[in-house]
Amino acid sequence: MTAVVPETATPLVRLTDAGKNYGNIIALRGVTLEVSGGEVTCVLGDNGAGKSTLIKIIAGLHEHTSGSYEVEGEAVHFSSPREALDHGIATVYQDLAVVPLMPVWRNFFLGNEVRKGLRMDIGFMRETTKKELLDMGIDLRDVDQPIGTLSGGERQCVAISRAVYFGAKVLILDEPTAALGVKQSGVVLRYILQARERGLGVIFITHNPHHAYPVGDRFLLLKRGQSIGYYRKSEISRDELTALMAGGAELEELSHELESAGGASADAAKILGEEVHDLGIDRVSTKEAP
Amino acid sequence: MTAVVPETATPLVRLTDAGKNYGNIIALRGVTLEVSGGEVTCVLGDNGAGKSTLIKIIAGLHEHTSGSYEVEGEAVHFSSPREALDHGIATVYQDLAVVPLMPVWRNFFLGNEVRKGLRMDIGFMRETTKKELLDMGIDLRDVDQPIGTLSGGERQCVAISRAVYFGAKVLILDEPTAALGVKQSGVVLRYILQARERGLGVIFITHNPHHAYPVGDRFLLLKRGQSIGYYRKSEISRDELTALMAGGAELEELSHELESAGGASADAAKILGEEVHDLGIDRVSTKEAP
Amino acid sequence: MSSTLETRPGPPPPAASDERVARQSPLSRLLARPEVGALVGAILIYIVFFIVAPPFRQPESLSSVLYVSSTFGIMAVAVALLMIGGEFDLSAGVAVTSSALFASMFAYQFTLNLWVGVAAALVFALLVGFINGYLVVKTGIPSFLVTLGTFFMLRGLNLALTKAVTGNVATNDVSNMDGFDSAQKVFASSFTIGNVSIRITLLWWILFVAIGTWLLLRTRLGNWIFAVGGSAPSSRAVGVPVNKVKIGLFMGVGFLAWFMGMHNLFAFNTVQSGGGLGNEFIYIVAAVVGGCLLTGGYGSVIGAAIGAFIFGMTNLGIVYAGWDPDWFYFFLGALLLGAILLNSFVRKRAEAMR
Amino acid sequence: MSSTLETRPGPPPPAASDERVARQSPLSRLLARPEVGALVGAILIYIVFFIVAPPFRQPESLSSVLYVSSTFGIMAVAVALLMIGGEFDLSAGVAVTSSALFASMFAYQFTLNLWVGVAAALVFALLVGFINGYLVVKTGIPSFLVTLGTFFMLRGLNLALTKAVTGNVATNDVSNMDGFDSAQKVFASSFTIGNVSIRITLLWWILFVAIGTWLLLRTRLGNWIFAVGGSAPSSRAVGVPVNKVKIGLFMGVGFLAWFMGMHNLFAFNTVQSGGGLGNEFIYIVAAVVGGCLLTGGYGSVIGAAIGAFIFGMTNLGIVYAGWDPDWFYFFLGALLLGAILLNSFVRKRAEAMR
Amino acid sequence: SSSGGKEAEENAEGLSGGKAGTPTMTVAMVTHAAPGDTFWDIIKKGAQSAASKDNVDLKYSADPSSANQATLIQSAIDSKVDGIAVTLPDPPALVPVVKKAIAAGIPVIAFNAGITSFEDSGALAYFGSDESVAGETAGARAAQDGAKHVLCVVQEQGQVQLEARCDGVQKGFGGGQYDKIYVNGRDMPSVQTTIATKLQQDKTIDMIVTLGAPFALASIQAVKDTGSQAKVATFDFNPQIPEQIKSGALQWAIDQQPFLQGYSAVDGLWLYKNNGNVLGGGKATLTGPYLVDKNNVDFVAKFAAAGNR
Ligand SMILES: Nc1ncnc2c1ncn2[C@@H]1O[C@H](COP(=O)(O)OP(=O)(O)OP(=O)(O)O)[C@@H](O)[C@H]1O
Ligand SMILES: Nc1ncnc2c1ncn2[C@@H]1O[C@H](COP(=O)(O)OP(=O)(O)OP(=O)(O)O)[C@@H](O)[C@H]1O
Ligand SMILES: [Mg+2]
Ligand SMILES: [Mg+2]
Repeated sequence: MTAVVPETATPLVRLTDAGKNYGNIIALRGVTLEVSGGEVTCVLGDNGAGKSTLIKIIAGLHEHTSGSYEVEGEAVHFSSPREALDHGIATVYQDLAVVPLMPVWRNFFLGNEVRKGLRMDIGFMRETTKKELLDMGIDLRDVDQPIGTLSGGERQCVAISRAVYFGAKVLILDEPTAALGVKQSGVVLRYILQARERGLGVIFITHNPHHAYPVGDRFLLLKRGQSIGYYRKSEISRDELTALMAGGAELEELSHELESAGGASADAAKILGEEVHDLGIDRVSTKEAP
Repeated sequence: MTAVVPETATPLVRLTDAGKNYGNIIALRGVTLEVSGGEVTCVLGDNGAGKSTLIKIIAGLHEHTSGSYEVEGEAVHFSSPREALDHGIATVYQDLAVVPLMPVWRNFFLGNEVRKGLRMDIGFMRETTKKELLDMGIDLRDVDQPIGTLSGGERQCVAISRAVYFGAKVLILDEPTAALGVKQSGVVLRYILQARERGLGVIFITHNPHHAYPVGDRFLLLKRGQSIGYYRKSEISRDELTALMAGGAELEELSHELESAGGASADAAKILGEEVHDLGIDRVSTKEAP
Repeated sequence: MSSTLETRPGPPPPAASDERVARQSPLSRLLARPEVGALVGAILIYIVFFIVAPPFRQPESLSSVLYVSSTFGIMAVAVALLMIGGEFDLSAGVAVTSSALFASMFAYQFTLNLWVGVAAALVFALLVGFINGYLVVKTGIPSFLVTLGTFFMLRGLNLALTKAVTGNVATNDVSNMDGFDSAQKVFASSFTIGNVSIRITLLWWILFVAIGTWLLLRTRLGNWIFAVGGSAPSSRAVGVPVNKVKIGLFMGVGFLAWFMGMHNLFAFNTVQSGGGLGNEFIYIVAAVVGGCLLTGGYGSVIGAAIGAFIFGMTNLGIVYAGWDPDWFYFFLGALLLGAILLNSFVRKRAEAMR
Repeated sequence: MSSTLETRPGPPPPAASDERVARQSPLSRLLARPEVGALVGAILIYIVFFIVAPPFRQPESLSSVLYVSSTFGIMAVAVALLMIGGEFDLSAGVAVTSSALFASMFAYQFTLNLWVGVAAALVFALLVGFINGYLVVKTGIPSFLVTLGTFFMLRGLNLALTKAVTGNVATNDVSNMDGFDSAQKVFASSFTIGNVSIRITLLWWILFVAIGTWLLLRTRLGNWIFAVGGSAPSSRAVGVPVNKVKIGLFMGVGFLAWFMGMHNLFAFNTVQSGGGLGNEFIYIVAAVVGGCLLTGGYGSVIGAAIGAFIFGMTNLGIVYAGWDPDWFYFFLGALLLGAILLNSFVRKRAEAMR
Repeated sequence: SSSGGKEAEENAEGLSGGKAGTPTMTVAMVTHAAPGDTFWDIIKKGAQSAASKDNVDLKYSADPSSANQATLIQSAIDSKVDGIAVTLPDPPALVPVVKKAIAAGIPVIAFNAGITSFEDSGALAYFGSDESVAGETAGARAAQDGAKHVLCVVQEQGQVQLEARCDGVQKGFGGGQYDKIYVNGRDMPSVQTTIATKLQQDKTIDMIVTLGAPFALASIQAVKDTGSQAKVATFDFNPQIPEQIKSGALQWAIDQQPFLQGYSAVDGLWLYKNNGNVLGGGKATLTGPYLVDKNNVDFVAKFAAAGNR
C-alpha cells in the first residue's frame, strides 16, 4: 500500500541536522527528515520530545537555529508562516491557531478569504465551512458562533478541515486526533490517506501507534530533542514501533514493581500490564498492517 | 475488580435531570449521574456531546440551568469553583486552566499555596512540583519556566498532577490523556486507580475505550447534549461500549461506501475497516477486561 | 437508575431546526449586537436631555451636537479600527494639530497654494502613522508606550516649530491665501436644510463610518483586523500579514488625523499649537463606550460612532440644561457611567433572554 | 539516511546538568529580569544628564529628582500591582486630590484635629477604591471605562464640593490647626544628610516598594495577583478568589492615593481642587516603562519605581540642562522612546545570549 | 443639610446691593477657562453677582480648546439667549461664530481676552486688560525693583494669553536677562520642584514672576528650599496672596480685577438691553493692570479674603 517514491526524486521538504534553541533551552538538535509527495511521515515521541518544535520550523513559525531546511531542493529560511503557506505547506498546530472571538467561518477562511471583487464572498464561505465540518462529522449549530465557544474537539476539527481544504503540497498535522471522538479520528485518518493519494506530502504527529502505523510510510522517533530513529515502514513492525514509543522496558518495570505491592497497586499493575500488552510489547506475533 | 458501593450509601455527587443553556444554545439537558466514593464514572461521547459542560457544572465553573445537584446528599448551587474545591472536588479541565505567564510551580500550587507564616514556602513548592511531575514521567528543565513555554503534553501533566495532589473527595478528569504520550497515559490510569482505592469518587472523560473500560465502574454515554445510556460495568461489555461510543453502524456504512469507490478511498476503507475492527464492533468474542 | 443496554432512541438527525438550539426572539437577537447597548444608552441620554433642557429640543441644537460628535467621531472611526486590531494610538489627538500646523505653515512660509500644504500634510500624517506602526511591529514594544513617546515628541514639535517659524504659539491666518475657499468647501463648509445649518463634517463622518463598517465586516482586510486584534500569533500562524495590517491601521489613524487637522485649519483659519491634547483619550473612550474591547479583536465602527455621539451629546446637553458648570464633570461622569452600566445590563439581559 | 532498528543510545537520565539546557552566563540571566531593561535606560539617561547638565551633578539635584520621582513612584507601586492584576485605574490621579480635599475640608469645617480629617479621608479613599473594584468585578465592564466614569465624577466633585464648602476653588490654609505639625512630620517633612535635605517621601517610597515587592514575590496574595492578571478565568477555575483580589488591588490604589493626598495637603497647606488631573497617566507610564504588561499578569514593583525615576529624572533633567523649554516635550518624548527602545533591545540581546 | 446652608451663604456673599425689577433675561457666558482655576472662579463670581443683582439667568460654560469654545457659543445661539458674554483668546477661530450670534440678533460683549479683535467681531464692548501691557508693567516693575535676571513661570504650555504675558514681561524688563519655564499646573509637587530645579540650574535668577497665584506660593516654597535669594512676584490673586505680600515673601501682584470683568460683562448686557447703554462706547474698557504691593495690600486684603479679588 505504501507508494514509495524513488529516492532520487527531490523531496518536498528536507531538514538536515536541524536544531532549535529557545533562549538557553535546547528544544531540538540534529534532526534530519525528508518528506516526499505521496508519502506520510509520522513523527513520534514522548511529551516534550520536540515534535511540535520540529513542525513549527517546517511551518515557518519558528526559524531553525542550526542545520538547514530545503523545500523542493531550494534552501529556505522562512521568516513567517505566510511564506510556508505560499509554498503550499498547510499546518494544523497543536495549540490550534484560532482567534477565539471570531466566528467559525471567519476562522476557517482566515488568511485565505474568498473574494468576489473587493468584497468577501461570505455566503460561499459560510456554506463551505458548514459543509466541510459536516463531512468530518461535526454538525455545528451556527457557523457564526465565536470559535471560542466550541468544544475542544469541535475546534480541532475546524483547524483540521481548514488545513485539508487549503493544503496544496504538504500537510502538517500536530496531534490532530488528540481531542477527537472515535468517528472523527477515523475521518482524519481517511483525510490523510486521501491527501497522500493526491500526491501531497503529509507529516503526522500522534501518540497513538494504532493511528500512526496504518497510515505512515516513514517514522521519525524523537526523544529529549534528539532523533532516536528514522525508519521506513518496511524496516519496522507495529509492535517494535509501539515499544519504541512507549519506552516499553521502563513501562514493564513499573508494572512489575507495582505488582509486588498490594491493593490498588496490584490493580494498577494489571491495567499497566494490559496497557503494555496492548502496545504489543509482550506479543511475539508481528501483525503487519494492512 | 469493581468495588461496588452499596446503593444505600449517599453518593458523593448526584446530578438529577441537570441541564445547561449557553444563551439560546442548549448544551446539555436531562442528565442524571451519581458518583460514589471508591468508584470511577466514565463519561463518554462524541465531540460536542456536552461532556465538558457536564463536568463544569460539577466543578462549579458553570451553574446548571435546570435540574438539581447534590453533594453528599445536600443540594448545592456552586457559584464559584472555590466552593467545589472546598467540598474536596478537584478538576482537570480540558482547556487546562493554567496561567501561561506564570512559572510552573506557581501554577501547580495556585489557589493552594503552602505557607510558612505569612510567606509562601517557595522551596517546598518548587521541589514538590519537580517531584510530582517526575513521578508522571515529565522531567522538567526548570520549574521556573513560564508554563506557557511547556509543550502541550507537559502542560497537561502539570494540570493532572496538581488535581491528583489536591483532590480530596472527588477527582474530575476531562480528557486527561488526550495530549499524553503512551507512558504518561499509563501513569494517569494508575493515578485513577489509586484514587479509587483511596476512596475518592472519580469522573473520567475520554474518547479512548481502551482507557475507559478497564478503569471505569459506571459509564455515562452522551450524545448531542442528552444521555443515551447509563450502565454499570456488569451491564455492558467492552465491545458494546466501544460500539456505542463510535456510533459503530455509521462507521461501518462509511467504510463500505468507500470500498465501492477505488484508489485512495479503497485504502481509506481498509483503514476504517481496521479501525472498526479495533473498536471491537465486528468481533464476536467478548473479551472481558481484567 | 441504571438503564439496560437497549439504547434510547437517539435525537433526530440535523434538520432545519436544531433541537440543540432554543428559540430566540428577533428582539433579543438584535439586543445582542455589540453596538446596541451603546445605542440604548444614547437614546436614554437623549430622552433625559430632551426632558430637562428645552433648548435641546430645537433642531439647531441637534445639529450642534452632531457637529461636536462628528469632530470626535471621525477620529474614533480610525481609532476603533486600530483598537479592534489590538493597538492604541496616544498620539492621535496631537497628530490632528500637527497636520493642521504643518499644512498651514508649509503653505504660508513658501507662499504656496493651500492645497499644496494640504497634500504635504497628508504625506506627513501618513508618515507619522507609519513610524508609529513600524516601531510597534518591529520592536514589539507595546503601542501604548511607543505612541506615548511620539505623543510627547509631536506635542513638543508643535509648539517649538510653530514658535520658531511664526514667532507665536499660533499660526498665521490663512483665510486670504490661494485655495482657501475651495479647501474650506471640502473640509469645513456648512449647508442648510430647512432652517437648520448642518456642517459638512457630519456627511464626512457618515461616509467614514460607512466605509469603516464595510471594510470591517465585508472585506478581507476587515477579517484580518479582527484576527490580528483577537490573536496576533494565531493570525500569523495562518498567514495573515500581521505587521502590514497593523502599520496600515496606524496609517489609517494618520489619515483621519490629517482630515480633522484640515477641518480645524479651514474652520478656524489659524491653529493653536497647544491644541488637540487629551483628545486621543476621548477617541478611545468613544470606541470603548461603543463596544470595542481594549484588548482588541472585538468591536464595531458604528458603536464607536454612537460612543462619540454619547460623549458629544452629554457634553453639550449639560450646557443646554444649564446645570451648574461646577458640577459639569460630575454629571458627565455619572451619565457616562450610567450609559455604560445600562449597556452592560442590556447585553446581559439579551444573553439571558435569547 | 534511514537507520536500522537498533536504537541509538538514549540521552543520559536527568542529572544535575541537563543536556537540554545551554549554559547561561550570570550576566545574561540578570539582564533577562523584567526591570533590568528599565534600569539600563535609567542609567543611560542619568549619564546623559550628568554629562550635559553640570547642576545635575550636585547631590541636591539628585535629592530633587528623587523627591519628584517619589511623588509619582509611590502611586506607581499600587498602580503597578493593579496593572499586574489586569486592571486600570484612571481615577488614581484625581483621587489623590480628593483625599486631600476631603481631609482638609472635613477637619476645617468641623474644626477638628487634623488627624481626624486624615482618618476620615482614609476611609473615603478606601471606599472610592472599593466602589471602583466592586463595579468592575460585579458588572464585568472594563475597568478602563468604570474608572473613567469615577474619574469624571471625582473631578466634578472635587471642584463642586470645594466651591460649595469653601466658596473658593482651593481649600483654606490648615497650617494653624491642631495636629498639623505632627501630621506634617509624618507625611511631608524633610531631614538632612550631610548638606543635602531629603524628603521623607523618599523613605516612604522605599518602604512601599519593598512591601509591594515582597507581597508580589513572596506571598500567596502576590501569586494571586499574577494569576488574576494573567488569566482571570483560569484563576477562578482553580479557586483563586478573583473578585476579592481585584477589589483589594483597587483599594490599594485608594490607600496610596490617600497617602499622597496627605503629603500634598501637609506640604502645601492648601489644596487646589483642580489638581492631580493627568497624573493617573504618569503612574501608568511609570509602570509600563518599568516592564508591566498593559494586559496584566506580568511586571514588577521595582520596575515601576525605576519607571517613575526615569520620568522624574527626565522631567527635571531637561530643566537642569537648560534646554529650550519650548522643546521640553520633544526631548521628554525622545528620551522616553530612547529608554524604551534600549530596554527592548537589552531584553532581546539577553534572550538571544542566554 | 450643610451644603444647602453653604449655598445660601455663598449667595449672601455676593455683592448684590438689591435686585432689579426688570424681567428675567438669560445671559450665556462662554470662556476658555480650565475648570478649577482660581482666576476664572473670581470672574464667575463677578458675573454671578451682577446676574443676581440684575435678575439675569446666567448660563456659564467654558472649554480651553477654541474649537470647543466655538461650539459652546453656537449652543448658546441655539438656546436663543438674550445676550452672550465671551472671551476671545483665539480670534480667528471665534470671531465667525460671534458674528453669527450678532446676526441672530443676540448682543455680545467680549471680556478678558480679545482686545484687538472684539471690534471686528461686532461685539458691543470689551472689558479686560491687555495681556501685553500687563506683562510690560510687570517687567518694568521688576527692573525697577533692581532685578537682573527674571524667570517667567508658565503653568500651561502653548496658551496664547500666558505667552503674551511672558513676552510682555520680557519686553518691559528691557535688556535684562530673561528665562521662561513651563510647569505642570495640575501637580503642585512637580511645580515646586521644577521651579527649585531651575533655581539650582541657574543661580543668577533673582526674580520669579508667576502667571497665577497658586504658583507664586509654590515659588516661595521653592525659593526657601533652595536657599535662593530670588524674589517672587505674580499675576493674579487669591486669598493667600495678601498675607504673603504683607510678610514680604511676595513682592507684588498684578491684578487685572477679574471680578470686575465678569461683573461688567453681565451688567453691560443688562444695561444694553434695558437702557441701550454701552460702557466705553464701543472702545475697550481696561480693568487692569492694578498693581498690589506692600503699600496698598491692606485695602485689598479683606476683599481677597472673601475670594472676590
Ligand atoms: N460558552 C459557550 N457558549 C456557547 N456554546 C457553547 C459554550 N461552551 C460549549 N458550547 C457548546 O456546547 C456544546 C457542548 O460542548 P462541550 O464542550 O461540553 O462538548 P464536549 O462533549 O466536551 O466535546 P469534546 O469532546 O469536543 O470536548 C458544543 O456544541 C459547544 O459548541
Ligand atoms: N517558547 C518556548 N520557550 C522555551 N521552551 C520551550 C518553548 N516551546 C517549547 N519549549 C520546550 O521545548 C521542549 C519541546 O517542546 P515541544 O512542544 O516541541 O514538545 P512536543 O514533542 O510537541 O511535546 P507534546 O507531545 O507534549 O506536544 C519542551 O520541553 C518545552 O518545554
Ligand atoms: Mg506538541
Ligand atoms: Mg470537552
